[in-house]
Amino acid sequence: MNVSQIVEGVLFASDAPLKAEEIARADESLDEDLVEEAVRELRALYDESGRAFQLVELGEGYQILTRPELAPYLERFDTVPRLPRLSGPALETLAIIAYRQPIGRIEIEYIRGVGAAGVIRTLQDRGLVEVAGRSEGVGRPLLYRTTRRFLEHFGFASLEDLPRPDELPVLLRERGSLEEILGEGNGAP
Amino acid sequence: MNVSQIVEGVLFASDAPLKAEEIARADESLDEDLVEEAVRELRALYDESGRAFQLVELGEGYQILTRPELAPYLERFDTVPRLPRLSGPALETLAIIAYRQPIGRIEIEYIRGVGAAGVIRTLQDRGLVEVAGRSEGVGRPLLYRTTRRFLEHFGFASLEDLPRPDELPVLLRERGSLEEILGEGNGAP
Amino acid sequence: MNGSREPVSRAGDRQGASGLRDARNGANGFLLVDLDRFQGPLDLLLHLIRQQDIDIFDIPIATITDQFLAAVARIEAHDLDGAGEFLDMAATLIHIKAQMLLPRHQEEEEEDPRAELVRRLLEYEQIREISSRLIRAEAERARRFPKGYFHFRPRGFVEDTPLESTWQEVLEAAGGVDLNHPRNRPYRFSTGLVAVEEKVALILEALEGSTRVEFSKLLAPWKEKVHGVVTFLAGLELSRQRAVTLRQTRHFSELWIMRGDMEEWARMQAGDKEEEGEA
Repeated sequence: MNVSQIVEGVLFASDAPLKAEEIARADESLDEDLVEEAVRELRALYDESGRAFQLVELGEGYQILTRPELAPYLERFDTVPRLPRLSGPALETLAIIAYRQPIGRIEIEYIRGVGAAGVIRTLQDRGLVEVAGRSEGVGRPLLYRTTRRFLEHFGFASLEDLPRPDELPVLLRERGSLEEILGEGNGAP
Repeated sequence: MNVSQIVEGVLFASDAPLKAEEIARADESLDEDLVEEAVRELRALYDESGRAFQLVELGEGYQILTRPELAPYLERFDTVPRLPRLSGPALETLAIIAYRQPIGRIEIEYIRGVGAAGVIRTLQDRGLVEVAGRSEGVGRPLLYRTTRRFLEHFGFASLEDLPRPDELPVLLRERGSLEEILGEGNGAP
Repeated sequence: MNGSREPVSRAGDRQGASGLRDARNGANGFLLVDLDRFQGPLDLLLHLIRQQDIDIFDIPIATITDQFLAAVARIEAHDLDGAGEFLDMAATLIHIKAQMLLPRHQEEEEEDPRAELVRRLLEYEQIREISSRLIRAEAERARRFPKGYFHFRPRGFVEDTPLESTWQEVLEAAGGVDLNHPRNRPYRFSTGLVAVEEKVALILEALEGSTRVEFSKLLAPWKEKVHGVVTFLAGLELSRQRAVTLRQTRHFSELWIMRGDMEEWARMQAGDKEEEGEA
């Protein structure tokens, strides 16, 4: 078995994304660099040989997934019940947590203008959000962050993959300075 | 997507062996012969290109599996899924049934103070609890008891073996009828 | 917090989220808005501003405040429950309006009283934009399947999978069984009646693990017709609350109970102590 075969076998047998360091556990002869190299080879090979699956970077790791173009065929076999889609409030709350993590409930509620306790619990139940610790503030409120599962679910390789702030209007880039924002805003429109 | 890609995608996404006729359901353009042909192609391709997986024919159909030679590497991973654990409510209900069998749902709910329908079903699904018959009472409610599997799982030769330490609440430790104990307990019902 | 006013539409559905379709100019010149379409006060404010092409950096605070108050006044008629957040915003608007009337000292470079509100509105608008991007990302991701995703064969019985729980855990749980704990709901002792709440709980339990359940499966343990009737009533009740939808493809075919927007429903139920879940 060569490195590429071991990496392929491990990825093939896994039902969740694996980090290079995790794959490397398969054999003493492996290290992260060797794994990364094999991953690149396999990815190119699958693409060039027109395989039905691709090696995708996802959730801080790698996973073999079918090509999106196959969806219409595979959906005919849809025997797995899918979770209900996230509601608008849940998505908004998730978006806030994703960009502002770690963040407390009070801040989330201020940004959305409505209560968030129930929605946060839903996101926790779905494994998309987790407690990151406690703030130093009064009452030491809980802080939340997104999980690896969040990345997997939305198809992001890492938090860096989230839509970049420069594609978005100004605000999320900066936490604070209102003057700046208003300054930029006033100049713009 | 060509036939080979569709077949490969379906086999990849399946968790069980599939018959040619089942694979053919993926698209109107497919039939068993086309699928069989694609299966042969894919099998040869995987073998020749030294993939870490093979297309094997099992009793029930076709499946893509990792090569046996990879087993030593794959065994290093915790492939055994985390074993499920019973929840607190399920454990409590199981204890009540174990010590007070045969017992009806209403009595269990009375003791626990909350509904038990779902928890009892979970215990039934796990094969730890089964219906023992029906009570003579109004509505002839179902009575539950523990199963042989319950004894096996917890390592008891028979129900006589269940320990009844002093720490157990009277309700579970004593063998007297529920009504008697309840009568002593709080004189309520 | 009240969840009932949140629209069913997704955040990315601009039309639905902003409620544009339902805004018309009323006879009195005010905008008529269907408050149930708004997810909160910021959503409503943003709608008023965008609807009228107002420059968000120069909000005519008096006008907007009047419009907001007119819209909020309608809450009280049918839904006091969720009014708090809107009333908070109303108070904020009135406060800003008052501050705007005060003479400002240029040399001290005081912040515009509207500044914080503008920041919140812009930020909220961005969050909505990100939400719709998340929806697109989710949809794209859902088109890819991992190995073994589809269960083409029925799974083995649950009882075939080993269980980790130990007898020690059972004993510990048994130690916690205590008849004297306070009961916060009246209890019938073997009256033989079947309560709708029990069946509601049964349906919800069944929908915890899957998105749908057959009606007949819920009835399987019982022979009495009353269970069928009450389970059906429970299904209708949950359907009314939008926790589930009922589906039957043909007459006399299986009735399916499909999971609805449980999050929404759970939020509505928040505060109610629910029956304990299981493993």
